[in-house]
Order: sequence, then structure tokens, then C-alpha cells
Amino acid sequence: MPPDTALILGVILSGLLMGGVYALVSGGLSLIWGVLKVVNMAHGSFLMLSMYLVYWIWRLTGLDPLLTIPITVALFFLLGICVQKGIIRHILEASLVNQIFVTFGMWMLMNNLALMLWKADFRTVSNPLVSGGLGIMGVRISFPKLVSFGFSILATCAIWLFLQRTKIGIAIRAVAQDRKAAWLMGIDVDRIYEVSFGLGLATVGLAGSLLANFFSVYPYAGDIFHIFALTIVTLGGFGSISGSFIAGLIIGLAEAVSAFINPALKYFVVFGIFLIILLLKPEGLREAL
Amino acid sequence: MALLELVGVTKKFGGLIANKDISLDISRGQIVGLIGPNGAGKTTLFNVITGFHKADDGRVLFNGHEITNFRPHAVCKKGVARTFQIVKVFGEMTVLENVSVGAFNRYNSGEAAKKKALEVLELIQLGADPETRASALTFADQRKLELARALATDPELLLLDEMMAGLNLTEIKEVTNLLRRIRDKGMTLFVVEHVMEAIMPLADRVIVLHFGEKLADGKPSEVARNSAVIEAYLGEEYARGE
Amino acid sequence: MKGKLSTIVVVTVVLSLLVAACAPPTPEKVVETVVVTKVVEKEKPVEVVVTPTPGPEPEVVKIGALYPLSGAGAATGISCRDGVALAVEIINGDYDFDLPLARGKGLPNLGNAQIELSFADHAADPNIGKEEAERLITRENVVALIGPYYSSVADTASTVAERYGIPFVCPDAIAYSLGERGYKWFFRTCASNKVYVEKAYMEMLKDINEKYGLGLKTLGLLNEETLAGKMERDMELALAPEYGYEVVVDITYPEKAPDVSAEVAKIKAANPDVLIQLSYVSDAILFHKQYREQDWLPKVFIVSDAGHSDPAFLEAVGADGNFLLSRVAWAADLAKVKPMIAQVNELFKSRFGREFDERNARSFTGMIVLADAINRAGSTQPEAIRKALLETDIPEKQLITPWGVKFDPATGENILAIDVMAETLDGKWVTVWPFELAPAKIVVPVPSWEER
Amino acid sequence: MRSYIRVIKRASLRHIGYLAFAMFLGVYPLIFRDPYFLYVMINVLLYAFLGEAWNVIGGYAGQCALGHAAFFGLGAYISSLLFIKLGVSPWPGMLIGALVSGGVSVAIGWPCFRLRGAYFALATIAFAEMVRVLFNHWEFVGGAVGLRLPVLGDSLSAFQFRSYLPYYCIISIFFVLSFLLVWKLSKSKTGFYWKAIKSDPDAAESLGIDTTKYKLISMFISSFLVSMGGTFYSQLVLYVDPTSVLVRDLSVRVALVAIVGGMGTIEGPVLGSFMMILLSSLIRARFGDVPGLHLVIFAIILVVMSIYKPQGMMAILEDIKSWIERRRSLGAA
Repeated sequence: MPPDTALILGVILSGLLMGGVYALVSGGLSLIWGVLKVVNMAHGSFLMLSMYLVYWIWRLTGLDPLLTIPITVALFFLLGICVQKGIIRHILEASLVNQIFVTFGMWMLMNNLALMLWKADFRTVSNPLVSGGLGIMGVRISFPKLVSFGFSILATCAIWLFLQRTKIGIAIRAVAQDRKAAWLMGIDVDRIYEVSFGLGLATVGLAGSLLANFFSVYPYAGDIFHIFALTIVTLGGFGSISGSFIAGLIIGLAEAVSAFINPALKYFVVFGIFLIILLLKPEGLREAL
Repeated sequence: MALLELVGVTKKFGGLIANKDISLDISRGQIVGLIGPNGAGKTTLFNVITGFHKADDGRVLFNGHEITNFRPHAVCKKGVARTFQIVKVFGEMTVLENVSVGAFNRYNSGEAAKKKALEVLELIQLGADPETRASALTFADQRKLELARALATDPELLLLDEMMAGLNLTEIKEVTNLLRRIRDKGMTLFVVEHVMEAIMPLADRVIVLHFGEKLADGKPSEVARNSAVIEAYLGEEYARGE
Repeated sequence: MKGKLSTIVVVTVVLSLLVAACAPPTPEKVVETVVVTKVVEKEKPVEVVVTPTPGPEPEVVKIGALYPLSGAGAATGISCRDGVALAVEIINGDYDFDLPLARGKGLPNLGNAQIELSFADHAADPNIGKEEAERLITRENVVALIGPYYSSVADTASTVAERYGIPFVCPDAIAYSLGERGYKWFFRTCASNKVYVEKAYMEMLKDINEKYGLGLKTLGLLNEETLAGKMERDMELALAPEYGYEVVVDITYPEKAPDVSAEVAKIKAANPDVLIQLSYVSDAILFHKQYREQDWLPKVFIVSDAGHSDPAFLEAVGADGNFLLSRVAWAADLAKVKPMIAQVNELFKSRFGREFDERNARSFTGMIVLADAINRAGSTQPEAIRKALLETDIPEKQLITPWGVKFDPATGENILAIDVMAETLDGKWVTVWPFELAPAKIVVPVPSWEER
Repeated sequence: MRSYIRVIKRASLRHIGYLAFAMFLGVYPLIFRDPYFLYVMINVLLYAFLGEAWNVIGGYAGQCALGHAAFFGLGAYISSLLFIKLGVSPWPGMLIGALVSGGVSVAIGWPCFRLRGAYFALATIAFAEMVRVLFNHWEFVGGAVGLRLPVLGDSLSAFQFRSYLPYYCIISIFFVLSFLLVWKLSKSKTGFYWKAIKSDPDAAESLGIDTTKYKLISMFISSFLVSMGGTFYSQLVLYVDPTSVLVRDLSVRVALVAIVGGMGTIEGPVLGSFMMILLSSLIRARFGDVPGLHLVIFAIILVVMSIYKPQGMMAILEDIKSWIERRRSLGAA
């Protein structure tokens, strides 16, 4: 395998793998946005919190990030329910501006609380269970990203099945389609909101455990993932889990390829794609799937 | 020359044909009723005339000018005002402000618009205090407010979409007299209505739509006896039983 | 009626403003104005106002420390703040260190006056930096300012200090343009990027080529897209041809990115002999993991004193972080030559629970130099402090840094500030250049991943 | 007639408030001679001005535009570039910058206004981020290092002053002009049309309102004013770089001031700015060394306010006023 093609293949592959992680984070945002019709501007900060949780568990008990998955998923599911009960419930009827600014407020609150409590230092899990990489015919594959990709596929399928097959899943999709009609059909809409928000944050909990393998955590770690998630959810069409997954791969690929061409402008490309999708096809890929 | 003329207007939503090749004309000073069972395409026709929907085929002429597929605000500027099936008043604004918004269609200064608004409110005899918020009004008053707002744009043709729906008998009588008063001041009315007792005595002419097609067009009394109309409304057995 | 009333309101507003605006320029705590004679840039001579603070020597000397304590630069700001705090603790207390003013409490020439620090957070925002500088000078009545790590904030805050005639000691901002504004009250203890890129990086590479004959010809530049990154890159691009290097890859990447594999692939494709990288801690860690995953390393790897010198970097990458060359103001291995280095490190660890590092060292030294000048001035009179600063001549052995401090009157730059280079050998920074000074032997070229 | 008396009585209370505020503006620099207090008040008034500008599009026209940092940055950069490279005085530079920003805002606004609700907000965020990345890598404007304006001491033509008093007067006049402009607009046809569009776009369209045109007007006015604010900032701080004039935080802060104060009211942004910006300066002064504290308090106010009092401080004042009136009428009866 001539070095250049191996290199480019490596870039494409790592772009896709990274896209898997972005898709997982976006899946949660897409669910919340689709069901509750609330754009959660604090989604990135929840990811930061879950990364801190994984770091502190590892720091205090030595438990490897991958083993913390059940804990983070469960805890963040509960956190989702509390946040929905405590804050989001009040703003469901509010105007769009108020909704966006409540979530902006939560983003500011969490980032700066983290800064106050744990200072701004960079904390990394050193020598996690899964690290390093291997080369097949010169193409480099990173283990942590491969594992994360695997988990995000599993999680996306799990959510997809949950939504398609289980009673609650169907209820969630009904509420997403038409809240009032679902209400009339005897669905306890408030409980569905709590479950949806909980599920949305559970994916963030999982993503935190995966990212801790190769990403250091600091109070503003979540912000960049949040911008990617917004782009992906718009491309994938809010509320569509499969749409978000494919859109995640596309954005991961776009980021990697544009970075290979000119790293300085890779965000320009990502935001450019975001703007073009918004202008041409606001409903995103949802129709296509 | 007809005030409003529709020529072969067709509107499809995917497979469903909401309006199929509808042609009609309305001359100045008339009250024309548009009736038909639910889903006959009445509101769709209104939306096509006022530019909220794009006509797939056919032409819409107003005072001889082509207004097919004009944007709603351009249609209003030409002189066609409308109300909505579901009341759309500006909730946080006061009654006076709501009507002033309509008045600004013809007047630029705040004062002139306010004067016009007060005039229209006098005509409509809306009981409520001009300073109360629109959201605080009763359902019937909100409908009257929406009518007043449309009138304030100084239209020549007024499209009313189920004004009587949800009103009690006294309110229906009030609105009917109101429409007559408006017509007597030279306004032309094109009214979609379900409440037969209200529309039949009021309308000079009635057009019946059925499954998106024009079924009948004539005096209320003729239309009432037309077998096709009865069948469409009440089913075959009534139609035959003449 | 309502319309008329509102016009009255407007008239009163405009009137009252005009009264306020043209009120006689209030003396604003100003006595005489001194015009700076020497003008370097095309700027008009900057009128400098001198604020008198008469009265007996106060038993407390207030100094303002301006650092980014929130926002993007918080990690750096807090560690700079800790460095300054430690220096003040040593000065105020009685410590048996070779440092000036360590022995004996407070400032002897000012009746053992204690130094009191008032901290301010500029959050890396030039506007807030200006506001906080105003507050420290006019509300907290500080006699001098220290900080602010960010060159953009250093620009605006030092302009405020210049206007009031308050000494501004900058131990950590690197923009060389700061020294070229002809300011009278601006002093910088650390090397500017023009100095260290040329005097440290390029000279060292020349020595390596001569001594080890590696034939280093191609250069790779990898900088984050921040102010510091751009300034260093511009300097490297300017000097590379002079020293006979061809720049084969020049990457400016968005900082704090989630993934950098594409950038590393691009560098690997260009395969430069020497790579000079300036990154923040999180990016530094990400890049290093990618180098390992993509199995690539340059022959000589220079890292600028930013993310890589943060202890969190070596902690995260462990042994992979070896064989990196960086300019240092703090090398623990010199403790054998200078005992106080170990003493300061121990005291810092006991107070802040982590290793003393680069940024602590720079701001610590800046504070020592400032305190020493105030002590020599024997008063809190700004002009006296300024004269003392100009007369500063502290040799390297009396400081924890490998360079001494002596200011050039025209630019306020520390002419002795020529950084030494250190290399990470089995997890610790060890001074390796200039070769004649260095206790340890430099390891070049960088061993590949397999050889480790 | 009863209603008209109440209108006049309520209005006079409002005017007493304006008069009091006007006197405060005029007297403040005489009392607080200290430059620090002047500088804090300059920032408060700058954000009141920016908040009032954003209020035009966010409060009145009801479009949640979250990309106004781009226009603030454009204003700052254009006037500075004209001054540094061509020696053009910042005063005309400010107008040129404002016109360019207005033009750009209309160019980007036109396609974006087809979007509804959250998508419009996201499009504006994406646009502003693209501008920031572009300026961060554009050599001509100094890239990440930004632009440094030469310090020339007192010179009106160079819009630079040694003391902060002239800055204070300029920003006060800017603010008063923006206040009057918004006041005039809210009473005019445009203001009514904006409120109609915000309340129900379809109904507005059916009443002859070209909603796209009026949204573009609100976009133009708001970005024109925000761009003027950008020029004022660059002349005050004399340093312009992408991380201080083009960041998303600025777009949020500009909107936040209007929202917490009370969107769609003329006095809202003033209240919001005095509360939030003054508060953050005071907290920063008092607890300077506790990292991030002022932003935590900021955030708590925002969340609590948005949930329990979405209409902002103005609504609270209205409640207090009606409570007083009720008490007075009870007392009288």
C-alpha cells in the first residue's frame, strides 16, 4: 500500500470513527429536540460533566473508563429526569427565545461551576484499558476510537430498537409527532418527557465514558462537541436517531478531510455545511430515511 | 366586469386533488356563500385566492388584474382581505392596536391609522374597551375583532372563513346583521359557511363545492332543491325522495 | 401632550451631558505632566501623568496582579497567580533562600512593610483587562501591576498603567511588539518571541547541526490558531530562511479540537526533520497520542513553553513525552547547582499540592524583581520604583531562572533573558543547551517509537 | 373616557422614570469622578445600547438572532482598518462599517428568514462562527493577533481621548439616540408591523405586511447599531482581536441584556444592562479571585428569570406598579 493512499485511508477511517462518537452525542440532542421540541444548548456541558464523573471515578477508585459505562449511563438517565422535572418542564410552553436562553443559562452555570469546583486544570485518564493503535498495511487505526465507534453503533441500534419495539418507545415517537393527540390517547406525556430527556442524557453519559479514553477533560471540554452536535442533528433532521448517526459520519468525515487539506479552515467547512443544509433543507435527511 | 374571477383553478396536495378546475366569478356588492361538506376544498380555495397556497393550474383575476400566486401581502394590497377559520388575533396587542395594524395597510401615520381603526370599531360596534388585550376578549368578540382588522385594510372584497362557527344563535344574528351593514356600505363578501340558517337568507348567490369540484352555483333557493347538492350533503335516498 | 413631555426629557438629557462633558477637566489625582521624549513608533508623544502618593512609608505595599482566572485561559492564569502568591509569601516571611528579600520579613528599606496582593480576573478579554487595571490603580491604589500572560490584555492594561505612571512588570506575555511602543513604565522579565525563537531555537539547531551533523534542513511548524501561536509562527517563518531551513509544512489548527488525526497525517506526509509545536495542554496530549498512533516523530522535536510544560501533559502521556526540547525558565535538575530551586519547589508543593512549573517560575521571578526594585527604591513613589527597576541587575544565581534580569531603558525588555533549552529525559525536564552550561547531555535525534 | 385618564396617569409615571434616568446620566460623571466608575458605567451604557439594538430584532420583530457578534466585530474591524491603513478618521469609518454590516446582515438575513424558529437562531450562530474563523486566519486583518490602534492621546478626529469623560458622553448620546429611535419606531407603522409579525406571521401577511421586508428592516437597523457599538469598543480599548469582538459569548450577552431586562419594551435593555453588566463588574471587583463566580451568578439569574418571569425585569416592575396602584386604590376606597 503506497504511503500516501495509506495515509489518506487512515484519515478517512479516523474521520468516520470520530463521526461515530459525534453521532452518539448528537443522538441524545436529537431525541430531546425531536420529542420536547427544545434545543438543548447545554448538551455539551452535560458531556463535560459525564467526563468529569468518569475521571473522578477513575481517580478515586481506579476503575477504567470503559467499566464506568453502566454507572454513567444510569446516573445520567436519572440526572435527565431531574433536569426535566426541575427546569425544562417549566419552559415547554415558553417562547423560543426563553427556551434557548434557559439552556444557555444552564450551559453557563455548569461550565463555570466546574471551573469553580475543579479549577481549570486539564485532567486525563492515563493508560486506560484501551489505548494506542495498530497498523494494517500501513493504515493506522486507533483502538480507543474503534471501541467508541463500536459502542456508539450499539447504543444507536439499542435506542432505535427501543423506539420501534417497546411500548414506551412508541409512546415517545407518538409524543414527538403530536403531543396533544398522544395525550388524548392516554399517554402520560410528562413521564414520556422525563424518559426522553433521561435517554438523551444517558447517551451523553455513555459518550463521556468513551471520550475519557482519549480526551482530557476541563470545564469547557463540551463546547466543541455541542457545536458539532447541532450541525449533525440539523443535517440528520431532529428526532431521527438513524438520521443523526449517518449525519455524524458525514460530519466526522468532512472534518477529517477538510483538516487534511487545510486545518485552519476545518471549522469553516463544518459551519459552511451547517448553513447550507439549513438554507436548502431545514428538515434534514429525515425525509430521505 | 366581475370583481373576482377564477379560471380553472386546480390545487393538488400530493395525490389529493383539493380543488379541481374551479371557475367562478363574483361581481361587486354581492354576498356569495361557499358551502360544501367538510374536506370539500373550501378553505384551500380561499388560501389559493389569498396566496397562502400556490395554485397548480388556472388563474385568479381581481378587477381584471392577474393576482395568481401573488404573495398574501400583495393580494391584500390589491384589495382582498380575509379572516381565518381558526381565529388569529394578535394576543398581546390591544384591540385598538390590532385594528390599527390593519389600518396601516392604507395609512402611514400612526394618528391616521388610529382614526381609521376607531371608525371601523364604531361600525362593528365591538363592545370591548379598545385598550383591553385581544387575548382577554370572548370568542365571538375575537371573531369580530378579526373582521374589524380585515375591514381596516380598506378592501373591496372580504373573504370570511366560517365566521359563524361556534357562535350561539343571538351571536349569529348579530354577525348576520353586521355583514348586511358592511355589504350596504358597498363591500363584496365571499363567505365560507356551514351554518345554513345563517348563510341561506344572507347570500345573494351560493356556490357548492364537493370533493374539490364545483357542484352548483345559483340562488340559495335553487341550490337547496338541486338533487346533486342534496345527495352530496344528505346521501342518495334523500336526493331521490324529492 | 405626551409627545411634548418626552421632548423636554430629551433636552434635559442632552443639556446635562454637555454640562458634564465640558466641565473643566477635573484634576483626576494629577499633578504635573511629563512628556516622554523618545518616540519609537509613529505615535504622538504619549503624555504621562504622575500621581503623587505622599505620606510616610505605609506598613503595607499593595501590588495588583492581573491574570485570566475565568474563561479560556483560566488554567494558565491560576498557575501564574500561584507563582506570584508564593513569591510574596517568601518575601513577607523569613525564609533561608538565596533569593533577594527571602531572608527577613517584608521589605527592609520600607520598615519591613508587607506586600499585599490584590488579584483581578481579566478572562483574556482586553476590555475587562483595561477595566480591572483602572480599578486596581484608582480604587485599590496599587503601587505597581504584574501580569497578565495574554499579550492582547498586556497591550491595553499597560496603556492604562502608562497613563497613570504606574510600573507594569510583565513576566509572561511574549509579543515582541509590546516592547516597541516606547512605553516608560512597561518592563518585561521574560524573553519576547523574537528573542527566544532566534536566540534559543535557531541557535540550538545550529549547534546541534554542527556538533551532531544531523543535516537538519526541513522545518515543520505546528501552532494553535491563537495570538501566541500566530506570533511564534510569524517569527519562525521569518527566521527559517536566514538559518537555511525550508518550511515544508505550516499548520495553524483550531485549538481545543476533538480530533487531530488529519493534522498529524498531513505532518507525517511532509515528514519535516524538525517540528516546532505550540499547543495548549489538551491539544498537546491529543497530538502526542496521534504521533504514537500514526507512528511518526521528527528528528528534533521543539515544543514551545505552553501546554507541554504543564505537568498535566507529562502526567497524561508518561514516557511517550520523552525527548522533547523546550525553552525553560525553570529546570528542576539545576537544583544541584542552585539549592533554592528545590526549596522553592518543596514550598510550592506544600502550598498548592502540585509541582512547580514553567509559568509559576516566570511570574514568581517577575514578582521577586518587582519587590526587589521597590525595596531598593525605599519608597512607594512610582518614579522612584521606575528608577530602581531601571537599575535592576540581578545575576542568574540569585534567581530560580537560568537567566538574570537587567532592563534596556528604551524598551523595558530584559536583555539577559536568553532561555536555555531543556529536554524531557525519563519524565523530567533536564537542561541540555547551551551545551557548555548543561549538566546533562542532549539526546538527538529523537528515538523512534520502536526504540523506546 | 375612563381609559384615557389612566393612560395619561400611567404615561406620566413612565416619563418621570425617563426624566430621572436622564438626570442620572447627566449627574453621574460629576459625582463619580473616579475613572474606574466611569469605565464601568461606559461598559454598562455600551451594553444598554447594544441591548437596545438587539431588542429591535429580538424583542420587537421576534426573530431570535444569535449572530450579532459578527456585526459588532465587522464594525470594530472596518473602522480600525480604515484608520490604521488609510488614516480615515473613525467617525466616517464608523458609518462605513455600519453600512457594510447592515448590508451583510440583509444579505445573510434574506435566505435565513425563510427558516422558522430554532433553525433561524442556529443559522445566525453558524454565520457568526464562520466570520470568526475567517478573521482568525486572514492575514490582512492581523489574524489571531488582531489589530492594535496607535495611542494618540486626545484627538476628537481620531475618536481617542485620554480621560474617559468624553467616551462617557459619546456612549450616553449613542444610547439616548438608540432609545429615542426605538421609541419612535415602536410608535410607528414599522413598530406595529413588527409586533404583528412577532405575534402571528400569517395573520400579519394577510393584512398586507410584507413580513420578509420588515424582518430585513429590523435586521438592518439592529446590525447597523451593533456595528456602531463595535467601532466605539475599538476606539475605547484600542485593541481588536477575534477572541474579543467576534465570539459567541458576545452574541449571547447582547441578547441576554435585552431578554433579562424585558424584550419588546423600550426600557428593557437598560434595566437588563444595569442589572447584569453592572452586577458582573461589581462581583468581579469584590470576588475577583474566585474564578467564574460572576458567571455562575449571571447564569442563575438567567435561568430563574427565564422560567418564572419570561417577560423580564419590566414585567416585575409592572407587577410592582400595579401592586402599588391596587394598594393605593384600596387605601382610597
